[in-house]
This record gives sequence, C-alpha cells and structure tokens, in this order.
Amino acid sequence: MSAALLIFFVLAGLAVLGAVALILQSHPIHSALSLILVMLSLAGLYLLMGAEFVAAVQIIVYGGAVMVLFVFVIMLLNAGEEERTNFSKLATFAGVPLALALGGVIAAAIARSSGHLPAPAANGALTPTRELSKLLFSEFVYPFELTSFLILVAIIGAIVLAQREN
Amino acid sequence: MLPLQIPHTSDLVRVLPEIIWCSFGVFLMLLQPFLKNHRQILTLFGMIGAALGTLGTFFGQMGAGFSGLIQFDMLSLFFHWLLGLVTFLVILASDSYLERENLDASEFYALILFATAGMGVLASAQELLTAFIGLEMSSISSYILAGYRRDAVKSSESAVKYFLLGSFATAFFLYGIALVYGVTGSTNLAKITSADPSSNLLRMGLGMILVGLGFKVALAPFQIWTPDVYEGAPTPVTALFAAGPKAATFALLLRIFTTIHAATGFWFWAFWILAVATMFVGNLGAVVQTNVKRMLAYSSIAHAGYTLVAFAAVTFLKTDPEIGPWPAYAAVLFYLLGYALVNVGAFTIVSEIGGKGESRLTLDDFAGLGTRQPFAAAAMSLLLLSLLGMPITAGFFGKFYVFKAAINSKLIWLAVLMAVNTIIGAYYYLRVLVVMYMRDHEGEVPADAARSLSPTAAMVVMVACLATLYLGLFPNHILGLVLSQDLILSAR
Amino acid sequence: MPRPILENLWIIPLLPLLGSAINGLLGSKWSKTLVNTVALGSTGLSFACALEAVREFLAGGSQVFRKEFFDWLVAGNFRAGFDLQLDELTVVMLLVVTGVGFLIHIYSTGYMAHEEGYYRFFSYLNLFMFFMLILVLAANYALLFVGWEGVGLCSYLLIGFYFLRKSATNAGNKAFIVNRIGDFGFMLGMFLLFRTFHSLDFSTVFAAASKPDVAIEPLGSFGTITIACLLLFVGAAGKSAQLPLYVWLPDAMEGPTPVSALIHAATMVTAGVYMVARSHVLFTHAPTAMYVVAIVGCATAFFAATIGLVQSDIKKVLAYSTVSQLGYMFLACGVGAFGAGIFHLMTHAFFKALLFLSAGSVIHAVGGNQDMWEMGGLSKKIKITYRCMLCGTIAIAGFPPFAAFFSKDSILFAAYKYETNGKALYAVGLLAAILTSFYMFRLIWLTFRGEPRYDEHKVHVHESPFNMTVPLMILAVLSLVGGWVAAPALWGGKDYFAEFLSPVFGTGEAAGGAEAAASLEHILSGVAVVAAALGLAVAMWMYNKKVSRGTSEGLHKLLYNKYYVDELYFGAVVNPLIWLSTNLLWKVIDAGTIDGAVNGVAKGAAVIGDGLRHTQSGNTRSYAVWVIVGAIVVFAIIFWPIIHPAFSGGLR
Amino acid sequence: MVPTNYYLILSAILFGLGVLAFVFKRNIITIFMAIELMLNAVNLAFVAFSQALGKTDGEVFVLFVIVVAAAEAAVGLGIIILTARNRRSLNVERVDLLKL
Amino acid sequence: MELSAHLLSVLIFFPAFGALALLFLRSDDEYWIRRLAFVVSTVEFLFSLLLLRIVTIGAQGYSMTEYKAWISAPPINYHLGVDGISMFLVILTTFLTPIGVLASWKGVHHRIKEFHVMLLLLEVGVIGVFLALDLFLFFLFWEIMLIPMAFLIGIWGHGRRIYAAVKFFIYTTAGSAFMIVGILWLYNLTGSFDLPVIQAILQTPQYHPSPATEMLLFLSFFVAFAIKVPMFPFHTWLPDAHTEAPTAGSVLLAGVLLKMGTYGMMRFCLPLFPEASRRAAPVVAVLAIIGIIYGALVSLVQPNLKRIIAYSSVSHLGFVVLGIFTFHTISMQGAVYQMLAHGISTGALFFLVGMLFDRRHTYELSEFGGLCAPMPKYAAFFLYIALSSMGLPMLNGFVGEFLILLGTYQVHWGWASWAATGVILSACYLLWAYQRVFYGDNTNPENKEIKDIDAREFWGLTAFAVVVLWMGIGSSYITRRVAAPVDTVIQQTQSHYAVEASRPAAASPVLLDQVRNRLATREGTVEPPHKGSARNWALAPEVRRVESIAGGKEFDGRVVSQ
Repeated sequence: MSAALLIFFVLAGLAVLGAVALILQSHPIHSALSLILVMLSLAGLYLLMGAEFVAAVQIIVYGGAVMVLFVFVIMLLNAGEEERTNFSKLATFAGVPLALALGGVIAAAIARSSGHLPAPAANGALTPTRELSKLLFSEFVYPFELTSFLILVAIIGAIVLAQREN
Repeated sequence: MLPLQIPHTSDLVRVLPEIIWCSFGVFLMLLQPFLKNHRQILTLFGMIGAALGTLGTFFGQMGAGFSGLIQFDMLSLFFHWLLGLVTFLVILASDSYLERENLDASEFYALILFATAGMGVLASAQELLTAFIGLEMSSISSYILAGYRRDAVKSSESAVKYFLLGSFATAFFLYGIALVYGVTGSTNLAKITSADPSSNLLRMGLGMILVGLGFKVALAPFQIWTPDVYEGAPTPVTALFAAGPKAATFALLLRIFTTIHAATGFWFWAFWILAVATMFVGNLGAVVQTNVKRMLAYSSIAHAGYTLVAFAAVTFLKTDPEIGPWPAYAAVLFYLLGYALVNVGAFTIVSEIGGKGESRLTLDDFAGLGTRQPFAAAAMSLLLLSLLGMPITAGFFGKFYVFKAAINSKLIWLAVLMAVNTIIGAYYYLRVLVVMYMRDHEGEVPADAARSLSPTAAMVVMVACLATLYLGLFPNHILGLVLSQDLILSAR
Repeated sequence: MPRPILENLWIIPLLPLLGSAINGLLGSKWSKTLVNTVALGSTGLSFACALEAVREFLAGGSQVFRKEFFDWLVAGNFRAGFDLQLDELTVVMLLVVTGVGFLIHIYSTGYMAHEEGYYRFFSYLNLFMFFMLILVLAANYALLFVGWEGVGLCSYLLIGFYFLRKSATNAGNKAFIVNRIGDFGFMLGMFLLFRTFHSLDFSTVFAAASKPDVAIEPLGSFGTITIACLLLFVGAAGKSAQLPLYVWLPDAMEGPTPVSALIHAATMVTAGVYMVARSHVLFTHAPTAMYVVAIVGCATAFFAATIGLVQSDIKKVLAYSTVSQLGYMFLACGVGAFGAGIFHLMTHAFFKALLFLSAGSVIHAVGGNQDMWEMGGLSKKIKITYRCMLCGTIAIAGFPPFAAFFSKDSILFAAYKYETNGKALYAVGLLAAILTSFYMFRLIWLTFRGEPRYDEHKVHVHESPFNMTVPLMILAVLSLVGGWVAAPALWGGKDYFAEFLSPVFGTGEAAGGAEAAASLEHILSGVAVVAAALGLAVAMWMYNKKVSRGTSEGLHKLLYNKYYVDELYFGAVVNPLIWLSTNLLWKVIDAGTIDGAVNGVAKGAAVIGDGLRHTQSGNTRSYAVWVIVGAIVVFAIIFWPIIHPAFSGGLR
Repeated sequence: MVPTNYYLILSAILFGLGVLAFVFKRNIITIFMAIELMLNAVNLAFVAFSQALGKTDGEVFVLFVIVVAAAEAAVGLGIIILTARNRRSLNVERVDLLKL
Repeated sequence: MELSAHLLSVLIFFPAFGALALLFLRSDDEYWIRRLAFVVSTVEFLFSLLLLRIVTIGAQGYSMTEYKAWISAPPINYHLGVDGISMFLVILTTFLTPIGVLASWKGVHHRIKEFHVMLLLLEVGVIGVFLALDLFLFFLFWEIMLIPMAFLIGIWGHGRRIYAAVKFFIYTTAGSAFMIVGILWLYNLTGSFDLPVIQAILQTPQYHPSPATEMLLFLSFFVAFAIKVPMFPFHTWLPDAHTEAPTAGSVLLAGVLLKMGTYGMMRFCLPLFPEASRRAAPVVAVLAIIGIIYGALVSLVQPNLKRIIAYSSVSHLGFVVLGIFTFHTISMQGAVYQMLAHGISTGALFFLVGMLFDRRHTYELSEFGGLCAPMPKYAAFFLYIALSSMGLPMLNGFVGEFLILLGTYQVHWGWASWAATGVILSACYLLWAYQRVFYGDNTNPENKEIKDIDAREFWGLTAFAVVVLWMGIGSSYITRRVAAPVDTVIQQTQSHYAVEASRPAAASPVLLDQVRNRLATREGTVEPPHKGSARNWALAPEVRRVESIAGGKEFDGRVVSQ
C-alpha cells in the first residue's frame, strides 16, 4: 500500500466518520463540527489529487465562511438538542433503507463502470491555478458574471428575509 | 498577464435580455430609497424592464455564444418571449397584491426580474454549468419570493420546504452533471451529444439530471412539494412558479434530452411512466381539493404530465426518420405557452378573490361569483375551460398537439390514458364553474369580497383571456414559428 | 261518361274529416244545432257521395277503380301512396259504413243531447268515419293501416269519452294497447309481404301472389305466405276481438252506446274481417293460415257466447255477442267462404247496430242503468224500442226470414263442407248458434218481460225521442230484409250477394251452385232454425219466472267472471312486466348498476384522490423520501434493459 | 496511486450519507448541513473526474458550486431564521401547516 | 361577397351575433331580451329555410360547401357542407330554438340575458356540428355545444341541477375525449382532417387500416356518439339531464342534441369505417333493440313526466340507431326521418310539460289527474303530440318507425320483430301517463284553478301541430331529399375492401382532383413550405398520400401545383 493510498484511506475514513457523526449527533453544533471535519478531510483529498486551489477554497470558503455562518445561526437561534420526533411514518420506516439503497445504487453503478478512468494525479502535476483563472475569466466568463448577480440575489434575500417588521 | 478575452459584442447581444432584466433588477434596488412609497412607479419600471428584456431578443443573432455556453436559437427565443410575457403580467398582477399585503415592491420586482433572468439563462443554456447557474438564480430568487410574506406562517413554511427540497434536488442534478462530465469529459451539451449511449455511468448521470429537473417541473413523484409551496407562496409568485420556472426547465429538459442520443430509444419509457404517474397524481389529487389555489397547484402537476406526454413522443420520434421530433417539440412549446398564460390569468383571479391575507381561497368563497363579479367569473371560466381543453381556447390546441404527437409516435395507450385524465380534469374544473354560477354564496358576502378586480389585475386577466382565445383560434401563428428544424440548433 | 265523385274519391273520407276538424276546433262555442248540422251534414254528404260513387262504379261496368292521389311514404323501392280503390267489396263496406254511420249519427243527436262535450263527441265520431272510410277505400296495406290505427285511436277516444270515470279511461287504454299488439303482427305481416313482393299495393301483391308459379303452401306447412297471413291475422284478431285478443271489446262498452253500436259492433271491429277478406288471395295460398283462422273464429264464436250467457250488463251481453258473431265471420273466411263472411258482416252491422241502439234506448229510458236485473217489464212502456229490439234479436238468433238466417246459414254450410274437420267446425258453430239464441232471448226476457225490478218512483221510463227511434226503425227493416239478396239461393236460385262479390272473391266458393248442395243446405238451415228455437225455448223456460239475480257459483261464476282471462293477463303479463320494469330494469340495472358504476367511478376517483392526498402529509422528511423513491424508480426504468435485456415493448 | 474509483465511491458514499442525513435529521439547520454534505460529495466527484481526465473545467465547476453553496447558505439560513421566528421551532416535522 | 355563397357560415354565426347583441342589452331589460332572442332565432329559422332551395332532390354529394384554409399545421380547415341529411337537421335546430325562447318566456326569471345568450350559443354549436365537414371542426363544435347546455341545466334547472349538469358534461366529455384520440389517429393514418379526403384515402387499398385498427377507430367515434344518442347502456345521464333541465334546455336537448350522435354515426362511423361498422352492426343493433325495449319498459314505470319522456327518447333513438346499422336504404331514410320526427314530437312534449311546470312547479305524475277538465286545449294538444310520439299513422312519428322497421325487416327479420315490440310499449307508457295526468277526477286542490294555455303557448303548440301533421302526410318531401345522401352513405359502407383491392384506382378521379385542387388552393393562402423545412411536416403525409393514390408518383416533398 502506497503512502498516497494510506493517506486516502485515512482521510476517507475521517470523511465518512464525519458524515456519520453528522447524522448521529443530536446537537446541531456537533453536527456542524462533524461537517467541518468532512470538509477538511475532503480538502486533504483534493490536495492529494493535486487540486490545490480547490482545496484552499474548500477550507477558506466552505470550512471557514459557510460553516461559520452555520454556527453563527445555530447560536443565534439558540438551537438546542434535536427533537427526535417521528411524525413521518414513511421517513421512519422507509427513509433509511431507501436512502442507503439509493447510495448503494449510485456506488454500485460507479464501481462497475468507471474502471477505465485513469487515476487522478497520474501525471503527478498540480493543476495550475493560472490555468483555472484563465478558464474562469475567458471561457466561463458568462457564468462567472452571472454568479455576481446570484450573490446579489442572496444579499437581497438575506435582507428581505431577516428584516424585522417595521 | 493573463490573456483576458473580452467577450465579443455579438455574444453580449445574445444575452441582452438577461442583461436588461438583471440591470433593471439592480436599478429597482437602487430606486428603492427614493421611491419607497411610490409602488406604481416601481411597478411600471418592473414592467418596462420585463418588456425591454423581451424586446432585447430581437437583436441577437442565431447561434452559439460565449464559446458555446449558451445557444441563441428559436427555442431560447421562444422561451424568452414566454418568460418576458409572464414576468410582465406577473409584475402587473402583483401591484394590487403588494398594496393589499403591504409588502415592499422594489425587492419583490427585483427578485422577479432576477428570477426571470435566471430562467432565461436556463432556456438558452447550452452548457450544464450555465444551466446550473441559471437554475440557481431562479431557484434562490424563488425561495425568497415564496417566503416574501414574512409574517405569514404559511409563506415561510412554503419557503423552507421549497428551499430544502429544492436544494436537495439540486444536489441530485449536480451529481448527475458530475457523472456526465466524468463519462464525456465535458459539460457542454454539444460535446455530450455523441457520447457512448451504452455507458451506464452516463445513463445514471442523465437519470439524476432528470430527477433534479423533474423536481423543478413537478413530475410525480417529485411533485410532492408543489401543492404546499404553491399554496403557501404569495399568489402572484405562485403564478410565476407555475408558469416561469416550469417552462424554462422544460426548455432545458428538451435541450438535454433531444441533444443527447444516449437519452433516446428506451428512454421514452421513463417519460411514459412519469407522464402517466404525474397526470394521475395531479388530477386525482385535484379532485378532492376545496382550496382553489391548491387545486390549481395540483392541476399544474397534471399539466406537467400532459407536457411530458409530448416528451415521451419526442424521445420516441427522434428515432423516426420520416416524421422527426419537430411536431412533438412544437407540441411542448405550444402547450407550455398556452398553459403559462392561462395559469397567470387564473392565479391572478385567485389572488384578487383571495383578498387580504389570502383568506378567501376555498370553493365556498367562489360561490355566486357569477352574479357578484361577472367579469371575473367569466374570465375564470374561460381560463378553466382552457385548462380543461375546450375548443377555441389555447388549452385545446395544446392538448390537441400533444395528443397528436403521442399518436404520431404510436403511443396510443398513453394518449388514451391522457384522455382518461382529461375526463377526470373535467370534473374538478367544472366544479369551480358550477360553484361560481350555479350555487349561491352561503351567508353574508363580506364587503370587500364583492369588490371587482383591480384595474391592473383586470388587465392581466384580459390579456390572458385574449391570448387564450387567440391561441385557440389561430394556433398557427405561433406554431409556424416553432415548427422549424432550427428550433434547437444543437439538435440538428 | 263523367265520374265526378269516383275520380275524386277522396271527397268521401274528407267530408267527415272536415266535419271533425270544424267541430273539434270551433264546436266548443257553438250551439248543438250547429254542431249537429256540421256532423250530420258531413256524414250525410259523405253517404250521398258514396251512393253516387257506387252508382258511377256500377254504371262504369264494375271496373275496379284505383287512383293514386299523392305519395305518402317513399323510400328506396318502397312506395305507399294515398291510393284509393273501389271494387265490389269496397262498395259493400262503403255503404255499410256511411249508411249505418249516418243513422247512428242521427241517433246520437238524441242520445247525447244532454251530455257534456257534445261537440267533442261528434268530432270524434266524424273522425272515426274518416278513418274507417280510409280503411275501406285504401288501395294498399300501408294506407289501410292508417285507417286501421286511426279507427283504433277514435275507439280509444270514444271509449274514454267519459274521462272522469277511471274504468272508462282504463278501457280506452286497454283497447288501444291490445289493438297495438295486433298491429304489431299486422306490421310484421306487411314487412314480410314487402320483403316477398316488394310492394304493399293490393294490386301488385295480389297479382304477384296469384301468378301460377306461386305454389299454394299445403296445410301444415309454414311458408312465407302462410306466415305473412298469420301475422296479418294477428292484426285482424286484435282489431276484431278474436281469441286471445278479444278482452278489450267487452270493456269498450264503457263508451257511449252509439259508439258501441257504430264502432264496436257495426264497423270498426269488422275491419279485421274485411282485411282478411281483402287478402283472400294470400289466404287461399296459405291453407294453414286459413285453418288457423277458421279454428280461432269458431272457438271465439263459442267461447264468447258462453260468457254472454250469464252477463247481467245489457251492453256486455251484446259485446260478447259481437265477439261471437265476429268469430262466425272469421270462421267463414277460414273455410274459404269470404263472401259469406262479408255477407254476415253486413247483416251483423244492421242487426247489431240495431240491438245496440235499442239497448241504448233502453238505457236512456231507465235513466242510465245497464243492469238487466234492475229492468224488466219494459215492453209496455217503450214499445217502439221493444219491437225494434225484438226484431234484432230474432235476426241474430237466425230465424227466417231475418237477415242473419241467411248469412249464418251460409257460413255454417260452408263450414260443414270444409274438408278439414269441417263437421267439427260446423258442430261448434251450431252450438254457438243455440247459445246465441239463448242469451239474446234471455236479454229480451230480463229486460222487457216480467215484472219491473226497478224503483218505479225514481225511474220514469219514457220512450226515446224521434231522432233516436227513426234510426231504430230503419235498422229494424234492414235487419229483416238485409238477407234477402241471398235468399233465392235457398230455392236453387242465385245468391245475388255472392254473385255481386264474385269479381273479388271469384266464383264457386260460396253457397249456391250445385243442386246436390242445395238439398244439403236445406237440411242444414232447418237444423239451424231448430237450434235457434231451442235456444229460445230454454231462455223462455228459464227466465219467464225467474226474477232474482241468484248466487253465482261453479260454472256460472266462471262464466260470469269471463273465465278470469283478464285476471290471467294481468297476473301473467301486465303485473310481472311492471314489476320487472320497476324493480329490475329501473332500480337495479339503471339506478343500481349503470348509474352505480358511473357514480362509483366518480367516487372511486375521489377515494383514490383522497388516498393520494394523504401522501401529501406536509412533512418534509416524507417528501424527501418520495424524491428518493422517484429517483430509484427512474433508475429502475432506465436500467431496465440491462436488468431485463429481453424486454422490448408492450403497450405503449 | 489512488484509483479514481476510490474517490468516486467515497463520493457516492458521502452522497448517500447526505441523503440519509436529509431524511434522518429533524433539525432544519442540520438538514441543510446534509445538503452541504451532498454538495461536497458532488465536488469530490468533480475534482476526481477532472483530475482523471486531466482537464481543468471540472475544477472550475467546483468553484461555482462552492460559490452557489455559499449564496444558498445565506438565503437558506435567512429562511431558517424566518421560520424559527414564525414557528419557534426548528423541527422540520413541526413545519406542516401546508398539507393534504 | 354574396350572402348566399356564405349561407352556411351565416347560419352558424348569425346566432352568435345575436348573442353578442344581447350582451349589449341591460340585464334587467326583460322585455327586449326576450323579443330580440326570439327575433334572432326566428330570422335564423327563415335563413335555414333557404337551404330548401339549395338542396335538391337527388343531389349527389354536398349541395353547398364552404372552404377556407384555417390552420396549416396540421391542416385544419374551415370546411362546411350541407346535404339532405344535414339540411333537415339544421332546420330542425333552427325551428326548435325560437320555440325554446317561447318556452322560457315564463319559466325563466333570473339571469334572463345569460339564458338567452346560452341558448343562442347552443344553436351555434349544434348547427356547426351538422355542417362541419372537417373532423376537427366537427369536434370543435361538438365540444363547444357542451358548455351552454351544461350551463342551461346547471343554472336554470331544478332540484338536482348541478348533479345533472356535471353528469351530462362528464359523460359527454368522456366520449369526446376518446373521439379526439380517434380523430388524431385517423389523421396519422391519412394526413388529413377533411372528411371527403379521408374517405377517399381510406378507400384506396394501400391505405386500408388493419381490421383491428379500424375497429378501434370505429369504437373511438362510436362510443362518443353512443353516449350522445344515448344508447343503452350509456343512457343514464339523459333522465337526469332532462328532469333537471329548464324547458328550453329539454326541448333542445331532446330535439337536436341527441341527433348529433346518430348524425355522427351516419356521417362518420359508417363512411369512414365501413368494415368495422358492418362487423359491429349485430352488436350495435342488439344494443339498439335493448334500448328500444328497455327504454320503453323503464319509461312505463317512471313517476315523473319528464323522466317518462326521457326514457322514451332512449327508446325512440334506439330505432334510429337500428335503422342506421341495418345499412338498408329504407331503414336509413327512416332513421333520418325518425330523427326529425322525434325532434319535433319530443320537443313538443317537453314544451308541453314545461307549461305544466310553469303552472305547478312539479313533474310528478301523482300531483296531477283530471286535468282534461280545467285545461281542455292543453289536453288536446298533449294528446295529439303523444299520439305523434307513439307513431300514429298520418302523424310524424309513424313514418320513421315504419320505414326503419320495414327496412330492418328486409335485412334481418328478427331484429325488426323485436324492435317492433317498442311500438306496443310506446302506446302503453304514453297512454298510461296521459291517463294519469288528464283523466279521472281533478282531486288535487292545487289543480282546480290551473289555467289553460295562453296565446303564446297556443301558437307555439300550433306550430308544432302543423309540422307534426305535415311531416306525417308529406313525408315524401323529406325522404326524397335525404334519399341521395343516404344512398351515398350506404354505398360507402358497401365498398368492401376485398372489392376495392381488386380495382386498381379505387378513389374516383374527380374526388382526387378535388383533393389535389384543394391542396393547391390552400398552398396559395399560406406561404409555401421550404423544401426540407419542418413546415411541410403537416402537409407531407396528406400530399404524399394523395400523390400515391393518384398514380404512385414518388413524393418529392412539394405539392404538385396543378
């Protein structure tokens, strides 16, 4: 087992652990922390694959900004322990098996048919950030600009929704 | 230095509608501090924005833009018109609603315009990334709009449900894109076209895309969110939901599932089954509703089902070299246009009848409308008959073309099941008519319920009715436009 | 030679129609005199025209006259026109109808003088004349059917004339519906004739049927013509009250008495006989049908006579007597003696009209009561009526030289000579003759002889007015002399009546002719007179003293209740049909099954919809599960070809 | 070297766990986290494919997804705050006024 | 623009303009609303009488047609035509509409304007149905007609009016939903919606549908028509609709709407699907006979006058269907005649019953009795019409029944014999009902003061009475004019495929020329299709098929301009 594989398994294990913890933790703040664990592990995996910029963004934007926002809201709303109600019969009895089945189907489909793909970072090179930015500002400039409006929408939304009644 | 490419002017002209819509959105936000109490002016600007954006389509050249990220063809043109018209009408219809509910106008209109821009992007997207951004633009705006009546419990519930489930579906959509990307190495539809149809991963990816988009257009069983969200959202917003995103998403579905060869042949079974399920769920669900707004929500599910019948025909006809899929495309487009206009009109009436706080939405509140508000009742009848598919209305030709597409593709049983559904539909549409004309209002009619439609709403309803009749009498004018092999450029 | 009336034969029926229309539309506000003028004027003119037409006909050498006036039904190769024809048979019927009809009109002006709806009565009566004339003048079956149904209608209207009486309207309905059953057969008969001969014109059909290559279908076989004849006979049986469709006629006595005389004795009920005689060409090709006709006629003659024995209502007795006499006529037709049948038809018209009108006069005299047990001893108080009625009774009983002696005699003679069981037919006929004589003299005795059994303080018996008695007297004379045209046959001379009709029926079938037959006929007529005398004697013996109604038991009860045939029909047909219609067809099939299914589907949709809507629990978690379910379904569909490679299609 | 399959299967597992979390959790915020988890799974798949194919546009996609996720988070948390204010509960099962 | 050249359009749209004019009157202006509606419908009736000059005896095909291109893709055209059959049905419609206005003079008190608008719109739809030669146009009018009728029942009806209206609507929609599938399927086979063109194409051997297809197509049309007729077992909407409908609604419903079903069978089912019609004929005939007997028996025991008449319609229309499906010229002419006769008789009966309802607000038989005394004129008219309905010779009802039975007997004596029992039963239920209403003592105190008919009612009834009598005597006026079209229908049903296949060019050259010319003229009105563009999608099949019929020429994507 090569070192890369070992690192992969460790990180993958952490990610899955985080995900499972997210599910099992009953306090939202713990779930949020579990999710941060998943994100950090994924950032590691991105690095492992050589996607350094994505890894950085993952940590800065996702792990940093977004998750901080989550934690902030949890604190703001003073969310306590999760109330484990079971009003939904369907979700109670069929939810877990079906969700697992779905994940299984996807995993199985991938496992059976993506064998021909070359391993990532087979060329050993990191993705140059310059390449990335070139794409972003030339080929994908239109969605990029659209994203600005998207963020504007989000700002308006936050204002509109969180505004107190006057 | 990075070799930054300034986009070519022609590319910008191709997205002129989106630019105008977005600019007006920003413009309206900027006006907000100055015109806070001048709702009518804001409405006017919103309408101008919607109209100008629609006019913006006339300058673009047919063809792909932004290095193939978007495709400016007849399909996108058609949907831009549809969206512009719908937005125009929805903004007009919102005027009295915002006044009644005492809501801020500028953000509302800005969000509508942003949403429209997002739908426009969706309609012309040739690249799944663009589509994703467009989808998110329209979706995020929609989430906010759904919860726009902040103090109303139902509105916020509608928003939270829409948001959670919408994001859930988006995740599926994205995962689908990822898989498609993995198999084909691209997210550009033009490049995916020739992908190996036997790849299971591609199949899985397209399936997940179908799940994600099917959620947006409310196909059973992904329709499950629709009644709740439609009921809870402010009624003009519901009108927009039922007309805009649905149409735009169908445009994208058309583009994807006509472009990609891998999604033909056996795929029609997926559409077949989804169509049947959707029609039955929508119609049977509507039969038992007593809330008109919710009933219309169910009916919109049913209509998605009817549209999907034509879809089944598309995927099937693609393999028929003699006829080609164009009649089915035309059917989808015509159906969506007629349906969108009718729905905007119908929801506008419901919004007006609903009164302050949307408190009068049940069938009982519609009782005796025929005498109380003859115009509203007559218009509602016409629109409902169009939804039912009576002749000389848009709905009739819509259904007719769908039937025809289905029969062209020898999907006789699908056509028969659709006929059965039409009969079920007749039952509940007719019930509203019956209540309006044949039953008297029980108890005293509240003072404000007797008030006739506001002028703006009346205009919207008028336009919807006239459009319905126009499409019902001269369907050819529109059909001639969309019956072209250039409809979807990448699908030639 | 100009033939003004013959060429415009339509005038004869049209006149009464006009009278009917005028009286019906305007008469309500008119005085009785005016109504009388119109009614009598139109009928009288019609009678006059008929006479003139007959004169023209005879003057023209008795050529069968036939003229098409306008097309009535035209479709494909089918044509039925308003075509009238006049031949010897028509002449007899025409004169009987217009003549007797006119007399009865006159009588009615007296009889109905105090009734409500006077104008209505005459309007109906004139309308009846119209239809009856159409019936006898028609030159094709379809037009004949017009008259046929039309007289049925008038019969219905006139029976139900006293519409406040439920029994009257019931009787009207019964008459019409039973007639309809007969018409059902008649129509089918017509259809079959058209299928066979491609026409319904008498001339065409009979010409085609009498072609030499049309074989006579032997007795016992059921060929096309036989079936057609039998179907026609069903119609005739309905109209002429034969077994088993006779039930309406006794009830029809609910109508005013002149109606009973005109419609239910003299004319309408003989339409069946007329139709059979008219179709004699067909019947002679169908011995099986003939035999059936003879048996039915004979059986009816006997059967109705037995019921007549015990009836207490004076008109009911006459009604059963009519049924019985009609049976004789069919017997005659059945044994091939069409001429004799028509002869009896004519004499019967005279004497039965006479009897009915006399009975009407009696009823008039005693103030409306029809129960013979509440009469008696009337002979002294209403002498004219008594004499006229006696005249009619002697005639019907068959005593010479009254009319029925000759006609009934020729029928029995023909029956006796008939090859197939002729003797049996003769025997039953003779028995019926005895019964006839008995019940008629019983009637005379109960009504006119003995002591009065009515309350003389309340009932002031009075003779009828002039306009009622004169027709009686005329008819009495006709009952006497009506048969004399055939009388010379008894002395080996000519049967003028038969000879007159021979262009229609052909010669050699009726009485007269061979010497050997003459002696047999003498014997038979002697037997007949003896039979009549026997009936008279028994009646005298039984009713000379008996004055009380007595109890009704055993056979008497059975007869008195008409063998319970009405009850049988109601119990076996009418009530089950109504029960079936109500409970099975309407309640179970219509409301239950079909509507139940329709409403059930609607309910089912609502139930399913309700079920579906419970999936809409409002719980986002459930919704997410549904999305997952949907995703799995989509995957299942698109991977189906991999899971099941053989799957290729199915119903799309 | 780690085969691409491994990454993809991990991605599928994470996606599945995200789905599971969505249907299993009751707290709206946590459910939203489940969505984020699913998006992360998508990102992982994208990066893996991108690297395997030796193309960069997959990573661009990831950047967009992250941006959109951030925007969605802003709006989503706004909606959650609104709901919490209206409802005084974060249990998704108690947000069921609209139904049937 | 000559009026006479557009008579058919005028006939269809004149009432619509009348309805439009009504809208401009004030809703409480009862006086003028009624008069205007009456005048409009009467003028319409006079217009329709002009048709009598156009359709001559023995005229082959359609005596007058109108053709205008409407929708090019798919090729839907405004194609109208009139022949003997449709002419009389149109006249029947225009005759009954003013009667309907008269009938509602006193019975309708609220929303008078809307009522008359609906009545006139109904007339538009019905006349359109009878005149349309384009399947699509036919379907369009067929559907349009539904709404005014449903409203007439639902708004101005009695008691359970809403149930009845919805039932009527859903029943009919159920039928027509399948018909549209059939129409489109037919289009898919032939590439045309034009009735004559489709007929020509279907009769050529290479375009015969397979027997199974033909049967399904036949059924898709037939069920819609059978529901409309209504045939057993699709009849249960009728009693409800009739019972609850206002008088005018019942008059028109029974008078003309039911005829749309039988007309459809004659015009579409038989000529388009001859083989299937013949194969289905035994079943249809048996259903028709069941309808005849069943309707009569159920009618016998109904407690309500309107229900009696409603079930009698089931019975009478059974005769019509039987007459059509025996494919015999006599019976089919009889069937056409019976449609008209039933329209008049039943229309009149409903008119009469409506008068009673105006006075007493009930239809229950038990409420009546002895009405002869207080209202003799009314009783006389009622009897007269009842007699015409039960088929008394020299009145209108007899001719149809007689011809139908006569013709049927020529084909199948058993059917005729069973059907003829209906003649007996019709007398039973009508006379029995008549007896219960009019005869006997007038015991119900509410009936003591009941008024006899007034002048308006008298003249309305007189109009009926005259027509009844005229039709009974002068039936040949009608039968001669329907003979040619009926024979055409029969001829079309006789074009056996086996016979067809043996002939090289089956469709007549004249018709083919017409088809081709029609295509050419239509091409002139819309822009010519670009070669290879999708626009000719709509035209392609039709042209292609016509070409191949014409001479097996290869289709090159363009219309051959002659």
